[in-house]
Amino acid sequence: MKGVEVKSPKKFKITVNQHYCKGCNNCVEFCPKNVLELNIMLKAYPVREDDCIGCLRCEYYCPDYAITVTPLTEDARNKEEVNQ
Amino acid sequence: MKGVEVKSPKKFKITVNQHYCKGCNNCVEFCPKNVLELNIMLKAYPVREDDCIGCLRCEYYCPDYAITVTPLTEDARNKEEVNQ
Amino acid sequence: MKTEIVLKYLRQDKLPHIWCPGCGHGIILGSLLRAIDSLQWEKDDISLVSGIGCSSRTPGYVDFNTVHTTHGRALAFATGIKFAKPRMKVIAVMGDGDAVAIGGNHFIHAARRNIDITAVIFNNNIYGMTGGQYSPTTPSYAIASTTPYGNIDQPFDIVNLARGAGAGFVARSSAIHVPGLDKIFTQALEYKGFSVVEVLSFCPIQYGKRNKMKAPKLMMDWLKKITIPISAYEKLPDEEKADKVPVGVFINIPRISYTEKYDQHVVPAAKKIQDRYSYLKKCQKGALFDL
Amino acid sequence: MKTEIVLKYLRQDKLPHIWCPGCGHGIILGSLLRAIDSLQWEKDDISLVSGIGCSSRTPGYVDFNTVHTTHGRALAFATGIKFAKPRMKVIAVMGDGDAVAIGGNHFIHAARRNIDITAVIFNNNIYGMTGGQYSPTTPSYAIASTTPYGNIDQPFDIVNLARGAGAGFVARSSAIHVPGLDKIFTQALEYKGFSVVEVLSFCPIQYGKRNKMKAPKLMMDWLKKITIPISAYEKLPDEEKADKVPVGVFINIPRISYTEKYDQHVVPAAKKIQDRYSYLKKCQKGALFDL
Amino acid sequence: MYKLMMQGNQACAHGAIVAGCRFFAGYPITPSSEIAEELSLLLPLVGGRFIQMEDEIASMAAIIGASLTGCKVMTATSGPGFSLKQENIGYACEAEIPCVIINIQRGGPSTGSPTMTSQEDFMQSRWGTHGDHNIIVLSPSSVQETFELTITAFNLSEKFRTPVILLSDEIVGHMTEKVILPDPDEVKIYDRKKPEVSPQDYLAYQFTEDGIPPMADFGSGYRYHVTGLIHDQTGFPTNDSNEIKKIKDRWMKKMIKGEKDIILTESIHTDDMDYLIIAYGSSARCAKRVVKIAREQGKKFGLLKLTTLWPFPDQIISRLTDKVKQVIVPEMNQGQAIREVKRVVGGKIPVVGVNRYDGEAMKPEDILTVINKL
Amino acid sequence: MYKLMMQGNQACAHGAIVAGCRFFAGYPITPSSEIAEELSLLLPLVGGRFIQMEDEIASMAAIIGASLTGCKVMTATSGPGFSLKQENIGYACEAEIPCVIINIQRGGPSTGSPTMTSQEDFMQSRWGTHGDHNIIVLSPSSVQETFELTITAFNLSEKFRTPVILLSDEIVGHMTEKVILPDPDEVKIYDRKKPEVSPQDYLAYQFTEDGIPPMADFGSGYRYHVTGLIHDQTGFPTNDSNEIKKIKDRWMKKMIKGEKDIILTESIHTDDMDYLIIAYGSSARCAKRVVKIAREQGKKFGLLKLTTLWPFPDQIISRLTDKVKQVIVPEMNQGQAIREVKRVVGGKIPVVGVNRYDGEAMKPEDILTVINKL
Amino acid sequence: MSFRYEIRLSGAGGQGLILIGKILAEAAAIFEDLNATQSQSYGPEARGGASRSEVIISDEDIDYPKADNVDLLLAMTQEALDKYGDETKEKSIIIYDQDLITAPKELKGRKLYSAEITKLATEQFNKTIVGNMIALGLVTSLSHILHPDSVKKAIQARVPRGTEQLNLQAFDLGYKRGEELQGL
Amino acid sequence: MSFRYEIRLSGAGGQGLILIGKILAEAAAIFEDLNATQSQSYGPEARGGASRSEVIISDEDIDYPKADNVDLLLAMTQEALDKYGDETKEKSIIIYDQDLITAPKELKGRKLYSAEITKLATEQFNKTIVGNMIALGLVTSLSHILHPDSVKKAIQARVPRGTEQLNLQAFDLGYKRGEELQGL
Ligand SMILES: Cc1ncc(C[n+]2csc(CCOP(=O)(O)OP(=O)(O)O)c2C)c(N)n1
Ligand SMILES: Cc1ncc(C[n+]2csc(CCOP(=O)(O)OP(=O)(O)O)c2C)c(N)n1
Ligand code: SF4
Ligand code: SF4
Ligand code: SF4
Ligand code: SF4
Ligand code: SF4
Ligand code: SF4
Ligand SMILES: [Mg+2]
Ligand SMILES: [Mg+2]
Repeated sequence: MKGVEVKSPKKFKITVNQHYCKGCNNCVEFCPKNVLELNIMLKAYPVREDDCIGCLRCEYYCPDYAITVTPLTEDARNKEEVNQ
Repeated sequence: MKGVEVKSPKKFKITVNQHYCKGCNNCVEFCPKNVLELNIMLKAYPVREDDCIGCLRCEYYCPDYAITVTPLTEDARNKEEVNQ
Repeated sequence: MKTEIVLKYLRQDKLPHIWCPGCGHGIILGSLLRAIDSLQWEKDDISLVSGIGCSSRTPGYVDFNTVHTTHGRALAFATGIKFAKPRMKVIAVMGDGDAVAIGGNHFIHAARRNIDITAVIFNNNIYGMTGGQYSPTTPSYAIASTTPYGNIDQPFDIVNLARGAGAGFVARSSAIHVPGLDKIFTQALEYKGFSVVEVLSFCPIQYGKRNKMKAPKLMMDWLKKITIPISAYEKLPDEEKADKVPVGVFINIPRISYTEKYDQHVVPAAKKIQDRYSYLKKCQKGALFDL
Repeated sequence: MKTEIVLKYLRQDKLPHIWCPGCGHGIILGSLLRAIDSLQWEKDDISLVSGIGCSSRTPGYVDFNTVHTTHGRALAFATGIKFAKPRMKVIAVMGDGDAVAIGGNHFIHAARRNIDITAVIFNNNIYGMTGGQYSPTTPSYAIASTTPYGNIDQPFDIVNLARGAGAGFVARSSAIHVPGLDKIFTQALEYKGFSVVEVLSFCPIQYGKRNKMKAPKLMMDWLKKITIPISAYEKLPDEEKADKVPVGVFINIPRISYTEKYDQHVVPAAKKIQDRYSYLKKCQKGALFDL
Repeated sequence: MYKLMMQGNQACAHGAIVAGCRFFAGYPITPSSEIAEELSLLLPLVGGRFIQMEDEIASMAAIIGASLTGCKVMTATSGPGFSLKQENIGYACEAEIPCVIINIQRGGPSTGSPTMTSQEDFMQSRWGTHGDHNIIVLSPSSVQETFELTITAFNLSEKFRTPVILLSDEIVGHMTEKVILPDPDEVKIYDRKKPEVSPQDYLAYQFTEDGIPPMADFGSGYRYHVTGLIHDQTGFPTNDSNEIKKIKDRWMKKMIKGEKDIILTESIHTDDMDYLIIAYGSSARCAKRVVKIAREQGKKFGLLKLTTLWPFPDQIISRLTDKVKQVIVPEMNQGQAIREVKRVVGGKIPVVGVNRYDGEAMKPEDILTVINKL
Repeated sequence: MYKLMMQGNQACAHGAIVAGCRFFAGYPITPSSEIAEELSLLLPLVGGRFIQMEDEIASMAAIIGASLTGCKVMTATSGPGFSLKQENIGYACEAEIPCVIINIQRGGPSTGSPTMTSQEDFMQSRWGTHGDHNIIVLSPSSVQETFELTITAFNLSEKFRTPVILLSDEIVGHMTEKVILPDPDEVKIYDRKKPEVSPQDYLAYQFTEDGIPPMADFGSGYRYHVTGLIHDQTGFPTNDSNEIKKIKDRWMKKMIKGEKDIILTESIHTDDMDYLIIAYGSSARCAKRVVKIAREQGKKFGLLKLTTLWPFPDQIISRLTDKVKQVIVPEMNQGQAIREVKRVVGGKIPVVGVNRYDGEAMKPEDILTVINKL
Repeated sequence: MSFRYEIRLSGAGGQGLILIGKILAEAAAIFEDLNATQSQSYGPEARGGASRSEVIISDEDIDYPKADNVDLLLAMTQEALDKYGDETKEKSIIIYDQDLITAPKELKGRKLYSAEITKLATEQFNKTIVGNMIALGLVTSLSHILHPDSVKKAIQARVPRGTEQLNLQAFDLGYKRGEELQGL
Repeated sequence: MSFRYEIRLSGAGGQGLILIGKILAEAAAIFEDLNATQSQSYGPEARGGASRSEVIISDEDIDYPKADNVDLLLAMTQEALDKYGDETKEKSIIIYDQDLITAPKELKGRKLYSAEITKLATEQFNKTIVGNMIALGLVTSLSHILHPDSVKKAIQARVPRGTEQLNLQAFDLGYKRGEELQGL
């Protein structure tokens, strides 16, 4: 397992509900920024959280409502609005 | 009941199957030449058989297959063909 | 002379039929039989199947291999006959209730599959047999025994329904369009695949009586008034279209039928792997086709 | 942030749901719930009804008045709910088998009646729940557990079917068209009358596995490949149309709904003759509307 | 109080109105169609809704849906339609949805003899749907009783959260007799038990003392889940065999506990009888006449008229047959209820059937012929 | 002869092929779907046709239609689908169309417990359709027997012109066991009786000596009429009560006359038994084990395995229960066959049920617990 | 002493026999203090064919609701007379329409009455359909069970609005004809 | 003396337990002269959830086809071990996957064996799915009922074409691990 280097400033926090995630890989495939990978437990894991642009594709295409992207900055929150 | 005067030359013979006819009046209504009427037994009856032009509407519109128009002359038989 | 043709195909000992005086159904059946005659089909090769209803009493009167099935299921039974013995000519005769109320699902699926059956719908806009309850084709606001306040249902357009389900031959005519109707039947019967002929019939007893058209003549006048050939219909301004029912052949697209497709696709595919199953080679008795 | 919205409407103690990893159904449900959220409907006012199938497990997970009925009958149950209590918002969620195989008749009749229900079809082109048998939307020649030689059935075009049956709102989208799908759902839910949303879903387990698309990603790529917006579709040459499935809103015609029509036509007509039935005046307890 | 001449089928419609039925969905079929026709007229007059569905399956589904909103609901049919409704009748049993199903029996099997009479669906009314289930079946033998039992059917349905079948026949459905319509306010009406707890505490399929869970109306704030899958108290599906047994036991329990409300019979001259006739529906009226004639001839006959057919009145029959020499069971079928009577009588005394299954009404002489051989 | 490991459902498909089935129409449902799947593969290999219809109603209709052409036909389903097929099963009874219907029972009622087992459709298999009718129901308890009884089902169906139901259950349907496939040429196959008269003289529903009218294939020159309405010898509908009685009597007669072909049972240790277990289907295998254990404990138990469930083997049971102290009826339902056993035993001796209805297989200890109380 | 009077009205569908059965029953049960049951048999499904309507009138509860001891038979077709004539008992009254019945039966011990019902209907009212009301008049007059006024009230309650007068007149005609036949 | 040996294979849907049950049964019934019955229980409808596959092997006719006296339990999830562990008897063999089971049970008198099945599958074959074949090897080795060659023949007959080698290798690995566990 690769260690995840934390860069700042982080714009989004990505949470994966371990109980819900079925490791289907959808989020991994759909993320335009390659933020996500499956870990050894076959759960999604944000390996490049810093690269996240908050496009929410991972949320939209997760069939299990397991992934949540939370904007951490004002800027990011506004972007969220646009996605409505 | 009116008597039926027989004029000649007769071109078509009209037979009504008394067992089948239900007196619905369809043939009477559809005949362009007013050839038919219902008799007191409420069966179709060719009161003006001579006027028949062999158009076969009575046959086509009789729901009970009770009426048969038979051409008696060569001429009439040919007309029949046309109706096919 | 036409009557003789019709009688040739009837079980005359069963006549007179049970249809009421003036009922449109008898007119339509006559036309269908003349069309069959024009094709010179053998009686033995024809199977005529119906559901339950006045229209569906038809099989009792015609001298074919006849089946009076359960209400709404004519096409499902017919599918079994056709698929098991494709050389049979299979005709399904149904009422509007039979075909598109309880039987609606079989109707759209037979159309989808394109199974080679001719579906004839005697559409009298009512449940005749059971006493004049409204059907899925009863006109808006008409009175039926179960719409004492007038019908609020939107009726089906059977032609559109058949089209939507994928039927390759769809026509509409009426009991007042004989002998033109004979020709439409002929076309439908000749079509390879699922063909639909909706024939506007009329029920003076159960529909007419409640809607000021008790005499058959009045019902026929009404049919005359509302029907219009497709070509003329299309030229009408939209407001006028609402009151008119176009008649004619709407769709006639050649297409491979279900049984043909089975023979062309499944049978050869099976042949290819047959060698794997030596045991089954001993089980060829009763085969419906040769491998 | 979207996930939180979705979770708000879910019975979270029932999660994770039984859908297989990567199944399209979960994506579609998320979209539907976001659409409901955008309309700010009360959970108490919503009834979500399904038949039986993978898609039809939906009601177990959403926090509305939910009914998991019998296979194919969702719309018939839903009709009872809506007609008895028109103020309820009624949504029927069905699979392709549920909606247009066994349930086809209820589908076309709900469309015909224009009863104010939103019908959502999770079309994965297969019977997922029972192990991958072919459905009426399985593509030609595809392999299913009951088409080992390839499917010879002609599939339904659900949009055409709904149109043919008279539906006033018909749309098609897919599980790969979120968040656009959310908007389509919103429109459908807002429509007064019967609205149909066919959503192309995908079943990697039962369909994909047998047709070289075992990974969800491959199925999604396939959906991406075959779908095309209506406007673009219409511009295609006919030969190319065959391989494409247009998506978008096909029909959206305002029209009076069934329950409204009952209230506007039957209720006043009844009121007019009510005086004739003095006995019935004492029987007003439990009335569903005032006279 | 009103005195009216009406047909059995009309009386059924009126009974429904008085019982509080406000929703009917149906599909016409002889000889039941007059019920739908009458209700299409009457329901809108009492704030009710009538809908003709595309078939019987949909009709049964629609009334279940409507019942979930809190409404009293009914459908009516005959043999072929009754067969089609079976799957959804099973659903209503499983999900415990109150509803009333009328079956006006005609001659079977299949399309059979649509305008003739029969009692051929006796067994089907109990066993027609797949899977273990409980159901209540009532059988009227006159127009007045059709009116009254329709009300009873609604009351039992509401009380026990179960479908109730009124199993009538063509004779009773189509005969015209006088009906005394009581003042609606004086008719005892039972409404389903509603939850008394808050929505959070509500268990849609709670294991209550009487076996009957309170039922909330859809849209009333109690959001819950209804399914045809076997479920636990919460209403959600379960594969746990303990839970499966528990709910099935509760279903049995509610019926057994309710027996004194549910099981209705009528005894005539059973105090001093030597022979007992057990009959139901229109045959019971024939039997009544036979008892009268036999008594006139000095033969001590008694009649047990079964008003409730299912659950089968085991105990009453068992008790009554302790002291008689023979039991006669006239039915318009090839022998259905007699199987149950034999089971209950258990060989104590002979049980003889009188069976008429040619579409005609049972005639007094049919029974008398058998009696005279005793 | 072939030796193969296969599932009960596969064995059913193979049995059908060997019996001559060349047409299958069905609609998938757990736990029966493997039958359809297997036949979709096998039928085209033997010149047969497979079609998946839009629902169970259509499936039943399609096989009846196909049977009319002279083909041997089958469909397969489980509870909900079995309920839906009932109307058309009644049609096949009435019109006397040979066909085989497989019901792989699952837990009911309604959607119930789809992947679990049950024997809850015992009664429905006899009484599920409306109207008086006769029907044959067989029940296998192993994979080998599934293969064999499927063949028997076809044979009886062809011989008696009647639908035959194979009532299996999830356990038997889904278990894998060894099957010995005999040489197809050595299997006894019965084909329906064809007319020997000319088409003019052919009566499609003739009152023959054995009660079974010869049946012509559609398209073979014998044009006749088939209807679900009660009909006379000619096949055309009749309202004449004499004719109605006559045809119904014939239906009964053909079954009674055929009993020795139709009624199949298996007796184990019944010669010297004190106690009799009556069981069928997968429960019979459990009962077999119990008999063995009991005998080991010195208790003289015997087993009557019902292979034919309907017509119910009255005489055999009556005879066997003359000499025993008690009868035990284990079933995976709340007590269905036991009602029939009680009727037949008629109070001679106690009849005790062992009922398991939680979706799990009947276990030997379930029966042993009851036995140990004896 | 209690009484039970059984009337069988037989003929073809469309002759309105079910209606006059219901009228008789209503007259008895609503307008006189009696009990009455009316029942019928139909042709196929809800339409056509042979038709039979039965009325039982009694001062007691009516147990058996079908006729098994016919006191009065009205036969409006030959087929009906042939079929049901024999099922009457001695002293039964039989009324038939002499216009429709071509071969009257000899039935020993019965009181046979014939009237030209159809002809009267056509000649007097120009409507064959009122034949049923003429027959009703005959039945009322010959049976001596119900007061004609009760029957008239029932007619008014049961016939379509606007046709009351016509129907009452036809009834009266039949009633008078019945009296004539009895030499009253 | 006759014998009856009961094997229960328990875990989750998708782990391939039904397949290895069928392989064991086929090995016994077709490739050795024994009788065998394999059965299973499913999750909802045909998919997902907990899974249980049972094999009964006997040299006699198998009357009761379900396990009621388990001789060998394979547990591939914690849930399975918890649920079925107690249903074994003294001397039963229990095999579980130590990668998937976090809280092994203390079960008196049973012979417990654990192996790192999932890990072996991933490390050796890079495919968790062959875990079932490794387990099959373990079961074969520890049960001493079937000859491994019979099982291998059955594997070849039952696994998808083209995957025979992979599956046989996994089986061998499991079989060897089983021998090691027994100190053979
Ligand atoms: C399952 C079932 N439901 C209902 C009926 C009653 N039924 C017989 S015919 C019919 C409708 C007839 O209407 P349609 O099909 O339009 O034929 P029509 O009589 O008008 O020609 C109905 C509802 C039946 N026989 N079977
Ligand atoms: C009457 C009846 N027939 C069949 C079934 C079995 N069955 C359950 S779901 C299903 C089909 C599921 O396919 P679909 O509706 O497309 O939903 P999906 O699982 O693909 O989402 C079938 C045939 C049933 N439950 N009831
Ligand atoms: S929000 Fe977009 S960029 Fe961020 S992880 Fe999700 S898919 Fe990737
Ligand atoms: S899409 Fe959802 S379920 Fe799938 S891997 Fe990502 S988080 Fe897990
Ligand atoms: S053939 Fe024509 S003209 Fe002659 S009678 Fe018939 S309808 Fe009249
Ligand atoms: S159309 Fe036919 S049935 Fe009607 S009156 Fe003329 S002949 Fe008679
Ligand atoms: S009821 Fe209507 S459809 Fe039926 S036969 Fe009479 S007129 Fe024709
Ligand atoms: S079987 Fe298919 S449709 Fe069903 S949950 Fe699995 S992937 Fe989804
Ligand atoms: Mg109609
Ligand atoms: Mg699907």
